[in-house]
Amino acid sequence: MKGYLRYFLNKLGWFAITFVFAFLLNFILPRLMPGDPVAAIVARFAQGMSNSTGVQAIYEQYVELFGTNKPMWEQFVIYLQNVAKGDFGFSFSQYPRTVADVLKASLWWTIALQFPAIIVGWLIGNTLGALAAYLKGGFDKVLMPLSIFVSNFPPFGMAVIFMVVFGVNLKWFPTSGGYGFDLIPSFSWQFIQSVIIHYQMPFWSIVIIAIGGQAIGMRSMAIYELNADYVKYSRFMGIKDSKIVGYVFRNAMLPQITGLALSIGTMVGGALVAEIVFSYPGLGTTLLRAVLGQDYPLISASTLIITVMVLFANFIIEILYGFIDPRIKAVQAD
Amino acid sequence: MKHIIQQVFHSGKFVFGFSIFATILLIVIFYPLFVPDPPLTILGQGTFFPPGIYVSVYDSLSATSYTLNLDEAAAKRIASKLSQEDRQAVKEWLIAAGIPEAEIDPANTEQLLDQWFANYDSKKNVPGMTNAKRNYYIRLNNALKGLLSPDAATVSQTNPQTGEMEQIDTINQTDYVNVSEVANLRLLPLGTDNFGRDILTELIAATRVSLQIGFVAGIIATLIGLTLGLLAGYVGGVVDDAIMFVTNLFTVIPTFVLLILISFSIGQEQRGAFTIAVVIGLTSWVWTARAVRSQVISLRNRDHVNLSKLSGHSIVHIILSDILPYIASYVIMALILQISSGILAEAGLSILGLGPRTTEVPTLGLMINWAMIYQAHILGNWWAYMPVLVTIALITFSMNLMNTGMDQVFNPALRD
Amino acid sequence: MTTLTQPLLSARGVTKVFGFGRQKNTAVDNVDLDLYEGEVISIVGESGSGKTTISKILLGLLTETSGEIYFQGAKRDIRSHAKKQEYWKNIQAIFQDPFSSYNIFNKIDSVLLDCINMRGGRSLPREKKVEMMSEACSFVNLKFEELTNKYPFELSGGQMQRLMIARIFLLKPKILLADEPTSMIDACSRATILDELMHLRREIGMTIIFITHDIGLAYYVSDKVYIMEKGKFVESGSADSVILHPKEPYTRRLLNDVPKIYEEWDLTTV
Amino acid sequence: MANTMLEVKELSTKYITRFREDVYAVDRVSLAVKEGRSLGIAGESGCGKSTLALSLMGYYFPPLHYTSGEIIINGKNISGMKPDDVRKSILGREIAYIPQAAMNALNPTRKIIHFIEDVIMEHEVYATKKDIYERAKKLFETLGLPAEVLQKYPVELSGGMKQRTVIAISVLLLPKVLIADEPSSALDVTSQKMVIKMLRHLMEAGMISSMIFITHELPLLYNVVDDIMVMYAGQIVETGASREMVFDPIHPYSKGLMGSIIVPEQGLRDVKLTAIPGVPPNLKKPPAGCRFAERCRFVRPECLVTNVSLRQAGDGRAYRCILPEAELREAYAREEHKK
Repeated sequence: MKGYLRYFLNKLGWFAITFVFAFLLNFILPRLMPGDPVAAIVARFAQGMSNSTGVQAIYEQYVELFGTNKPMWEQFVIYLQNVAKGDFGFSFSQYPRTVADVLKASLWWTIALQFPAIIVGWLIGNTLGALAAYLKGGFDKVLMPLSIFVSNFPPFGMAVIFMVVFGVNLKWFPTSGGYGFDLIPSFSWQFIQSVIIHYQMPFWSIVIIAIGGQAIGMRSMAIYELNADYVKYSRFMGIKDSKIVGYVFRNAMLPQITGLALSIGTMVGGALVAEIVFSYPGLGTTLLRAVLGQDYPLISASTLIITVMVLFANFIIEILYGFIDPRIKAVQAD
Repeated sequence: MKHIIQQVFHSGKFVFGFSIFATILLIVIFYPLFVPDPPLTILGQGTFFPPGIYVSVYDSLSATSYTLNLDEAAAKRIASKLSQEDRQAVKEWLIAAGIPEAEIDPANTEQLLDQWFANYDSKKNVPGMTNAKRNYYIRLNNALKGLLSPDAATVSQTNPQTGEMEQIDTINQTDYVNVSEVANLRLLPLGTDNFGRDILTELIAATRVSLQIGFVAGIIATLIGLTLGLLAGYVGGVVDDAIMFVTNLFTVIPTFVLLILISFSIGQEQRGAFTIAVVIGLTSWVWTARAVRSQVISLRNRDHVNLSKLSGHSIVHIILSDILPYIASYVIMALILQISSGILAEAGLSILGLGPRTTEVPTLGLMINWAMIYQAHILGNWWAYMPVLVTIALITFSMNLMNTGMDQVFNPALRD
Repeated sequence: MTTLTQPLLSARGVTKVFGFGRQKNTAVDNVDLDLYEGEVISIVGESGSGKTTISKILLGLLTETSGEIYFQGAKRDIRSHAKKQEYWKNIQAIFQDPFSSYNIFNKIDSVLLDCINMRGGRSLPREKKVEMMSEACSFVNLKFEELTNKYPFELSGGQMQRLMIARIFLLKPKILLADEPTSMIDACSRATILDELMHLRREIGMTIIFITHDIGLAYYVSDKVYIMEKGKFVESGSADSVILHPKEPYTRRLLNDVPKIYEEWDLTTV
Repeated sequence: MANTMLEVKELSTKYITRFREDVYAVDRVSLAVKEGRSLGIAGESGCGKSTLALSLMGYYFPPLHYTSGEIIINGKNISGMKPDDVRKSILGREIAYIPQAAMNALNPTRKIIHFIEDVIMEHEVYATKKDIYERAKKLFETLGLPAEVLQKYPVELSGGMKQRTVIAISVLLLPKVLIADEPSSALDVTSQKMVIKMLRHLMEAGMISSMIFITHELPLLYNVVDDIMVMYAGQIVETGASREMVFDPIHPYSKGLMGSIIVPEQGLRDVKLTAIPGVPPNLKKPPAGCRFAERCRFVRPECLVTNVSLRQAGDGRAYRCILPEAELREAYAREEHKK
């Protein structure tokens, strides 16, 4: 157990370092822009803005946030202090809303959409892949090319097709938004129903993509496991196939958990784009609006939040993994 | 080496993927030779012309006219003029006029028109009908009557001297022109986009640019990954630790986020296709580096490497002839994956509005971006986005098929 | 035999430590060894005893953490590539697994050609090289004409290992380090390999270091035996004295645990 | 007269490779093991000894396929039985198997006791977990294994311990025949000895009635089994009591095999090892005549065409050669004299 605690702290430390690095990148990248970034950004931004007091306020906010006249390390300290307070400054494009305000409104939509979708896709994909490995024959022959095709389908493409087929043509689901445009977020039955209906298309378009990739991975893992020595031995001890298949699925599933951890970063990217297609009120759409509005503070904060989310998910999965797989646990405690 | 390539081409999956990819490549290479138009020329005024052959009306008038008596001509003409909504409206009226619903078939134009002319009465008051609706029916009736009249259409021109309209020609309903005698016509197999540009030409140019982006990104990523992986794996020690530290960092930081940040920081003016490709390449080498490293570590202690050292070969020679050939298949597979994910990454960025600047060249991602901004998917203009999606999917699908095929050749465990 | 006073190769206090901190692992611990010209010695140890590590250090494929190695009386210096090449003209190896000893992408000829090149034969005419390769092959009862233009995977394990001996025949090193050369080979081919090795030794006056886990084999082939346990040599001496009259408990246990044919195998001692 | 626990008549099995080629790995093998006896199978790699071990289980999965012959275990002919019946009533109860690579023979994510539960419940419907635990504990203690092992995952055990655990699990249901396929080749000498001791104990205590032991290490085989059978290219070439087989082989191949034994015993340094040149035939296209003919130093023209059958040589000895025993012995004596 002591060994395991050390492992846990080690992992925690590692994620902390990664976070610091990501944070630094987030800080440095905008400052690497050619020319004077603040002047460039604010000048470009001020063109499209009629409210002169607003421009002034943003300019001051921005100078304070960036502290461009101060040395780099001091700028970093200021940035750090502000971020620690949850202060990311004002949003350019949605002034007078603050960045923190905008993010708070969209963050939960994204979390509620993406993580369940990724997990569900992972579960369905793994089940299908394992079945393909075990049943072989026709099922495998149909499922595999389909999985390869689906997993290589661009995520936004899947979203667009879902929208055209189920939204525009069949009119089963609304084509955009997270809830009916005539509703105000509340805990009413009508609102929840609307949210559920709006949830379906973005959710399944992410799920379908995730299924393909996971099914392929699981199939190879399961084929590998089916050839393992313990399968042969268990068969010779008279254990029935259904039980052995249970062993195999479990053991093949475990490495897939690492695969899930490692692919969450990539999946989130695709899922963000799916949000955009459906104008889902999550981070993806916020990000798009921020980009279109040249809203630097908002972009910077969104990317930071997404990074933190992905890091956190990875950490949780890695820790959980150790509890599920005795082999990994043994290595971890070593 | 020949043996391995032969084996790879025995894999059905690989051959299938390769054929698709080669076809795409050939089209991209040869199409511009036959259709040399610049891909971003604006042809049409207006958005989203549907696919088809566009014949110049003006030139049709001056083309030789032939008289053809075709039985179905009138019915077809009417059928094409009578839209679905009109048919539905006619049906509604007829039901209101007391015709049993079972007897009305909106698809049967002839019967529908007979029923209409037998029953329509502009003065008849249908309960619940708005005034606007009543006027609509009157207009519809007139239009249908006009369609039925056997009169010729008249072509007039303003006389430049008198300023009067003068009839110069009449066109009968039985007049036809031979398409090959019309001076101007244009085939738009995939219609036009929101700016009135020929989608097919644009798509092929975009495919070329996207493939280039993919290749540049893939080669950059593979080179970086290969170099770092070789260094980490072969040299080991502190070098390995340092490289693995950076690699682990980049593994957990979502690449897409990094891409967004860098692309945005570069700024719209600087973002050419090549820059985007380089940025994608710089952010996606991690997997190659990891894979190469683990391969090299297992090779490093193999006896043939030791024996090569004992034979007095230099490190460069050992890496080139004793390490690289063993990992070549993995590196090629990684490269293929990088190319296809590079194409996807570009598309993702472009949809976010962070793609290459839009003025010079189209890319697959930009085409999607334009279609989305102009709401092609909601307006039902499928030709603006479907061909692009299919192209992207075909490219990535074919590349991954090749990869899976190769994987089965090189990984005996996956053979079943 | 006057040179007996000066060892051909010797190790003094050689230690190899892998990793650092908590993962520190001393694979070879303060080892002394003397190898005289013309001898056959065996280093016997179970897996994990460090015998492969010491063999790689002696070969110069690994660098010792501390201690010295003397070659022909002088301290070994293999810091530059040129010096390594020079050293490897004197010491060569045959490895355990014939299947992984070959670069599968190269034809078999290249292995032998490398040897000719290394012995300064790079500029020889092609016919001369073929002649040398044929001679080496016929030394190990292989026909060069049948092997030329073949890839390693077209050979059997025994053939591959014999070709490794042909390689040594061409290189004519002073010392051969044979790392379990017969453990992956069938019993029937084992005698062939051993015979050919001993034949080669007589032919070119070679000194051989056997690395093996098989104490019977060590006894069969060597003049002197070093028993290795946990990175240390626990016992060494002439083969007869170590095997027939072991002094150390570890050696006794090892001998005890090996199945016997002529004597009764005592199963009560575990 | 002791009962015959395992009788095999003319058993042939084959592999079907990925390229749909047949590899005739076991060719008309007949053998019998009586109660209380153990039989060793020796031969080079690829001679079919491991395939024979798998074939004896009577339970086939691709790429191994049954071709012909009969397997009679404890009086039950299992060759015609349905695979599922074999699984339920024969495997584990009548015949058990210890695999070559015991390192990976246990499901890495299942505790030993849970696997034991799976095994027993498969055969005894009414067994309760508590009873199973008591039984397993008792068995482990009898075999000198600590009971804590039951609560562990395979990764937590050392190689030798894992192998002994596998053996213990294999004999849980007290099978009549135990087949051990190179059970100790991956272990260090001390663990190897422990495994051997355990197997001998199982026989002596009557927990198993008979054993088939397969290894390429002849000194080990000699110390474990009563009888030895030498296989070459899928066929039996010689069989007999182990002492006679090791010290007085008849067949030229057995002679060569026994002549390659190296043990660290006095006087054995000067023995000349025998070498057999050449490689075994390809079993995709086995030769028409004697399979050893290509490598045999006494080969005659008829060897290449005549299909040689096993000849009895008294005392349970049999060998597969067209030359009479006396002629072979004479030839060996002449060779001895020449040295």
